Amino acid sequence: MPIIAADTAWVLVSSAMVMLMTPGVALFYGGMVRRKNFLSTMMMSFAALGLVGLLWVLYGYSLSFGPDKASIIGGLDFLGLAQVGQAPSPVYASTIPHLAFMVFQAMFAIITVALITGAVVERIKFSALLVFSAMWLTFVYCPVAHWVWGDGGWLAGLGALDFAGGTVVHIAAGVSALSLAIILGPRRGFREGTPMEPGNIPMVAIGAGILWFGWFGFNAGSALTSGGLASSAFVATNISAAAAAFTWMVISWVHRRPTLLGVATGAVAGLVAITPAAGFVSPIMGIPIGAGAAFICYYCILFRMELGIDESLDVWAVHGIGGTWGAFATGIFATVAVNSAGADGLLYGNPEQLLPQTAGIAAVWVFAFGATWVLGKVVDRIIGLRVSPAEETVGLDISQHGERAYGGQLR
Amino acid sequence: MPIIAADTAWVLVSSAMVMLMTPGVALFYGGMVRRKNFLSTMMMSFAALGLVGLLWVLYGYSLSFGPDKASIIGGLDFLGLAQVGQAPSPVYASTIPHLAFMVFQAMFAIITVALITGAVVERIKFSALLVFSAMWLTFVYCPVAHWVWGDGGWLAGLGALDFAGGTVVHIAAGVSALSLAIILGPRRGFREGTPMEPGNIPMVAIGAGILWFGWFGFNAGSALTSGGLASSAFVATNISAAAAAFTWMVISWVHRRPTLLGVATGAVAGLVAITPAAGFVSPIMGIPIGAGAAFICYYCILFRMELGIDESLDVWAVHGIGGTWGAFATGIFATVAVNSAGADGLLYGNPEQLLPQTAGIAAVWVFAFGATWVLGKVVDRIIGLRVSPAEETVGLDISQHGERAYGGQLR
Amino acid sequence: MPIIAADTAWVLVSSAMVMLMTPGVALFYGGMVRRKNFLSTMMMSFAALGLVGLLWVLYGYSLSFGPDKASIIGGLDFLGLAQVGQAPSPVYASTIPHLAFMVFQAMFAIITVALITGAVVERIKFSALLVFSAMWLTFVYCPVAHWVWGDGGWLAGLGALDFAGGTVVHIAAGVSALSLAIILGPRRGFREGTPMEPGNIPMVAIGAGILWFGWFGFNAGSALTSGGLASSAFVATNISAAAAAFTWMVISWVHRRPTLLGVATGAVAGLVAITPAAGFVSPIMGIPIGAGAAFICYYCILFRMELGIDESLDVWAVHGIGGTWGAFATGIFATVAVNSAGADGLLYGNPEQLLPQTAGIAAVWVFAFGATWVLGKVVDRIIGLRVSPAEETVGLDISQHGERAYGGQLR
Amino acid sequence: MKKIEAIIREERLEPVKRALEDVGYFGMTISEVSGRGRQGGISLQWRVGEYRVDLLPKLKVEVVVMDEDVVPALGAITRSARTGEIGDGKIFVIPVDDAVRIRTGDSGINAV
Amino acid sequence: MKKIEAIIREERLEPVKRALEDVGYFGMTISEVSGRGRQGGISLQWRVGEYRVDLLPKLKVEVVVMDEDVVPALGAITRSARTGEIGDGKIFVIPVDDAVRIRTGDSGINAV
Amino acid sequence: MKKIEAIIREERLEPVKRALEDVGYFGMTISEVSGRGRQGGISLQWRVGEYRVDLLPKLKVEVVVMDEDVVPALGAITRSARTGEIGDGKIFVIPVDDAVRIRTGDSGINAV
Ligand SMILES: Nc1ncnc2c1ncn2[C@@H]1O[C@H](COP(=O)(O)OP(=O)(O)O)[C@@H](O)[C@H]1O
Ligand SMILES: Nc1ncnc2c1ncn2[C@@H]1O[C@H](COP(=O)(O)OP(=O)(O)O)[C@@H](O)[C@H]1O
Ligand SMILES: Nc1ncnc2c1ncn2[C@@H]1O[C@H](COP(=O)(O)OP(=O)(O)O)[C@@H](O)[C@H]1O
Repeated sequence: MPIIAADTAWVLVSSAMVMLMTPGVALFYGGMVRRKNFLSTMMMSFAALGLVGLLWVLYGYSLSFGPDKASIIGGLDFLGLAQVGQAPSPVYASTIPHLAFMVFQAMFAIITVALITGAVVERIKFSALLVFSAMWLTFVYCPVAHWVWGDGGWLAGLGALDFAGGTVVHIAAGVSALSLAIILGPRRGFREGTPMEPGNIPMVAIGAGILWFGWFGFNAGSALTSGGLASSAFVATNISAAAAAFTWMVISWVHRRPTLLGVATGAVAGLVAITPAAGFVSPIMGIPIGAGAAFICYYCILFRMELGIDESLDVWAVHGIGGTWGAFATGIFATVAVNSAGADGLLYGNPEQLLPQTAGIAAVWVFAFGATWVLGKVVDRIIGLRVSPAEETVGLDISQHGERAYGGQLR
Repeated sequence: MPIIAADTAWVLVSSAMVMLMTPGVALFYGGMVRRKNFLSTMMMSFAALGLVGLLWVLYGYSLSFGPDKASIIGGLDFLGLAQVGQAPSPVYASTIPHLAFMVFQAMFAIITVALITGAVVERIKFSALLVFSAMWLTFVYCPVAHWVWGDGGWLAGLGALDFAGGTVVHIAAGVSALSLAIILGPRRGFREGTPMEPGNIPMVAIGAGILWFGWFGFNAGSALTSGGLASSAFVATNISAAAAAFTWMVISWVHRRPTLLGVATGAVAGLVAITPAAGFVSPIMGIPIGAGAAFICYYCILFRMELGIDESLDVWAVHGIGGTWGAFATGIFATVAVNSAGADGLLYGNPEQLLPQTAGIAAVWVFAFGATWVLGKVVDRIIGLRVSPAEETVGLDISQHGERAYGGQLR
Repeated sequence: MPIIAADTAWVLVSSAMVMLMTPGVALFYGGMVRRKNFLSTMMMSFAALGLVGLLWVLYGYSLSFGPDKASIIGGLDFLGLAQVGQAPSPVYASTIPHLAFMVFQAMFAIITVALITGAVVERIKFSALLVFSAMWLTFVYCPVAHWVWGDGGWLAGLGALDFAGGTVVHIAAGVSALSLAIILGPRRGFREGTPMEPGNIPMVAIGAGILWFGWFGFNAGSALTSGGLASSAFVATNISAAAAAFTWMVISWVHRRPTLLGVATGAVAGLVAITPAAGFVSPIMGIPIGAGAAFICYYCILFRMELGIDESLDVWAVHGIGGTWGAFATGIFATVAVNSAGADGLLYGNPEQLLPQTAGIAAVWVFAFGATWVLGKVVDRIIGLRVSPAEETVGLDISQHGERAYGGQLR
Repeated sequence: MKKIEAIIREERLEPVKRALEDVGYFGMTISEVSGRGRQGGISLQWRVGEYRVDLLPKLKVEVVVMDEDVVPALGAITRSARTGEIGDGKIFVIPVDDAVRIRTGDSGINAV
Repeated sequence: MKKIEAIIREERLEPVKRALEDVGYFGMTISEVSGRGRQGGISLQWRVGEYRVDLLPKLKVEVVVMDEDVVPALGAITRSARTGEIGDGKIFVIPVDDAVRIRTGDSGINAV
Repeated sequence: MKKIEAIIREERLEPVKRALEDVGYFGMTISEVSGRGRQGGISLQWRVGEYRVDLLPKLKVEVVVMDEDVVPALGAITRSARTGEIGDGKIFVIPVDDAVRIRTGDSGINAV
């Protein structure tokens, strides 16, 4: 099949938009920590752009999308982009250059690693984070991506639907975040209730705006062609984000006041939840999916706080749980009327679709939690995950990076 | 007619770019208010993303673009996106999915509501703003959009040209802003001349940069196809923005000094003015249109200040007047050489085109001002438009939203 | 040849992305200066959007791409966009409207002028900068663009390869920056070692993120069609940026600590270096090109500091040297397997390609340095390049623009 | 000479400035401080739930006055800064041994 | 009355607050200052290389106390702010002639 | 002991620091303040037109010195902070009863 220029343009633009999401995460997270850790938090995302950007083309893409080995992992045929050229891949995205498909996937791997960092801000040692990130990409992300999206992956074989990464990106990141945060332990002062006020909420809002924008590339780009399906996924994405932002606002208003931080968080929760469903559900179903996400994630943050776990920026509650809800909701709301390559869900008379969905969710929860636990412990043993107490009180910007966010001023 | 993938990609990307403009407005406005109202100002735009994003798919699109009722309003056939699917609409944008057209229009409705908020920052009650926004969308935006762009709308019938929303978006928003600001009254201290210094001008500049970027989607995307017309509108947009930014800089230099705030404002004025004209005029006409906009809007701000009206961020002077000038200029500079679906203007020997243009301007001015007045008064009666004086002095971030922009620091 | 809608959409989106890079430069540079010069630094980039945006359509495009005169400069046939319409140009980019090609090029001219300003921040008189910019565009940028990209330009005739502007944009800007910085002299306190701490590093990071995003339009858009070549250039761009960001991080870690400022700078260096090569080399070659750029640029900054030259934000070291390395690397790594319109390089058995590459580099170095020296001296004679010492100590925001970045606060 | 240090609410700055002008003092130095006292802080909101912040933004106004002006100045500030609610702030009077105007080198009474 | 002005490390604020509460002082005023002393500054990094900054962020804590509370308050601050490393800061005791509570107009002892 | 409080122009900080070093004082505490005096403010620009801001950024430099060092310190600051233009600022000398070095607990003369 020849390359279709319009599909290529669409996937390239989408790739660029997804790339921008990682600086978006940097802002979203950076604005939520204390001033003394602003740069270090942003650095974690920017480092993912460098580190994962490299590892992906060296071997990550090959492990994820290389020819299947036992339904578990891809082969090494694509090491260093061997065989990945301007012609389409024989098995993926037949109307665009293989390189375009590869780079679109690269952006997903990068942001997934960046997402996890929200759990460990303000106390992780930067060197340990880098080592962990490289290992996590290799031993968690690449296998899971292969299971769900790889040609021959076992979860794909079960019929688990994941349009744009609800399980691969969000559940994997969210559950791993929880696992790593538990190993790492809470920030100093967290247990004593020291208020850890977000240092720059306007940055959180810009970050959320950029994420919302980029998510159109993430979800609608996942159609891998331009046309009806991409449009449908695009609309579903916007509706879910709007519904969740609005719902979160209302919930916090009922509790006390509507906050910008809440609207930003709600939008992200809605975007997460629609991710696996975007190209399988009727767009208007973005309303229950998004509103549901806001409810569920809101109370999961409360629950996490009650547990006293310092999963600092709630990657688990927003991405892990939001992705879980979305993957489940895909099993409820999916319809072949929207995407003939999909399936009907519960609402369209096919309750069985909930089985592969649940299998996918369970598999990724268990694997991501466990594998991260092992990797985290290994890294802790070898280089130590945490900075010293003194470095933590001074702040990671100075202690890890020798910089401060607002210099030049007297302080 | 079958879907054209390239046109679809172009309209989807444009929709994403227009979506990003609303966070752009949040920054543009947020940076211009005092620190204590930074978040509340941004919140007004983000709330529009949630609220209007939902109402549009529930009924707004139907009222605006549903089958015509008496040339005044659309029917309810498209409620909840009924009949709006992956196939093209029978009457709008025949080469792209109906959903793509719908979501492109959604982004216009969202930003129009966000634009108005510039008039009422630093003193409006958030609950009142939300109720007003919902009513304004329903009773002002939807009818006007139908008149101008709806199949069968009476202003379209008259032959009024509005390529990308000079009347629907900018005049409607700007004139309504004026009306609402008058009802609401000035900020405390405004009459006494308390200086209300913009709290963060770099944010204003980022906002303007994002707006300029997104406006390419706004104007060139309004071609609804990719090709010569989109390119022409794109170029006209950039020229007008550049001409207006440059002219504003020169004017303020003549008065005293060239300012970044002025360049940012000028760029927006130029973008507003070219909006109705972008796809009807020869691109180089962006120079007189943009430069004219800078002149006219500059002196309208001065005039507004002399009147002592606290239309705080000059939505009226920049969008209302800029849009009016643009709609008028379309009647002067339009030529069928650029767009055969358009008309010739005064300069091309057809002074009559100024008639429908003037009719469109007048109709929207009168309707938007009056209807907003009524809606504003109703909301004021029922829930009260203004926060209490104490809440206003403390700032809306704390009093309405329980947040502050730069926390974590000591202050 | 008829217009191809997909190519047009791709080039228009790319143009918008390159446009956004100029506000990106404003942030990138603005965050690196002291608070008192934040706005003035941003203003320099925004002024380029206005000034160059106008001059380009008036005559700049014609001088660069108008019918060749003696292989040196373009003719005046395209003054005021005469003959530049919706039909394709007969000689450039045959599948897209001439207007689309023109505006894509406009964005390049704008950002090139903006890049230079990094050399002269915190002390140049704004009026002098504007006059210099207009003259530099006319007498340096337009000729060089014609030589390299113009139909009939002498460097193109020699066979010098420059895919997306390594010589035209980066060498020209970087070398001119050095020349102008020497004429202008160092900032007050520079010689005495007064620390000039970057005032807002998060802004530098956002700027870098936006630049990275926009650079996909810059490099992959330079294919001027959507498809395999664009995809290849896109991937090469991302790999080089990642490799350089990562390498810079490692180098500064070896020296002392990995910094966000370093990662941001490294990414930009990698993006610069891949610019001339993007569409001629196998994407994986982004690794040596990017890593090489980080090494070379890093030590060139050190070298520049040892020379005691206040080329304040290292436009020369990052763009001039990065572009030089990239142009040279193109001669090493180019292969016709990627782009049949290119050539093979040293690595593919054609060491001769290094000759035209070196000729191109040398020509632009000599011409840009010399011509800028003359223009700088002329402007200095006529209006004076520098603000007064008092204006410099107070800061350019107040003294040149009558504004301050964070107003409203007490200070 | 005495230095009057008044910790006031941010929003009372304009009235205090005007009141001090009325008693003849235009010059003053102001800084942004954070205070706590009986007012006890405010509660702010996180993504979900709330947390208390016990330090509130206040302004510190410093004016050096002649001994005989202490009483009128205290009165002016007290009146103009008062809202009657908890958190209105405090004024402290601190002895000053000497003052110098940098521009002229004048010291003592002539410097203020 | 005396004003105790303590220049402390940023990270010691919470212990100092608690120690002052223990000796009966809840009210205080805090400001962000920059200091230099024996500590000598820190070195930060530019894109390449480093540079020294000699002013370090510190907090100034001001508490006005009764004369008889000076010694306990000094002790409380000294103990709670100390890390034993260079840069722990200094405390100065400054006489206060009078105090006024703005809300009530009370002055002297009743105001603190 | 005396506390010297100098309100100076931002751009004179470096010379003042050096001048104080020359008379033997390296330690000092600096804060960002806003002042008004005869200088009368600056006018800034809005999108159109201008407005006046009467508070100008200044720095407050605080140094606690031995009694016998007051005169040289005042001289050092006065000379190094002066530009001769309106707005050069003021210096106030305030008595200090006692000082404590937190790190060691030393008080009095040994603490400064
Ligand atoms: N003992 C003290 N020493 C220094 N500052 C104080 C002291 N007590 C109160 N303050 C300052 O005065 C401000 C107002 O005090 P507060 O007790 O809230 O008000 P009120 O005077 O109405 O009781 C506080 O925020 C704090 O900045
Ligand atoms: N003479 C002084 N006058 C005013 N402030 C001082 C003086 N000496 C030190 N300081 C302040 O005290 C802080 C700590 O002083 P430093 O000498 O670093 O610690 P240490 O007391 O452990 O020797 C400094 O950062 C400065 O703010
Ligand atoms: N009476 C005062 N009390 C406290 N600070 C003052 C007083 N008068 C002036 N200042 C401070 O001194 C600064 C300089 O004063 P100004 O009158 O402008 O300069 P000059 O001393 O040259 O006349 C002011 O900005 C203000 O911070």
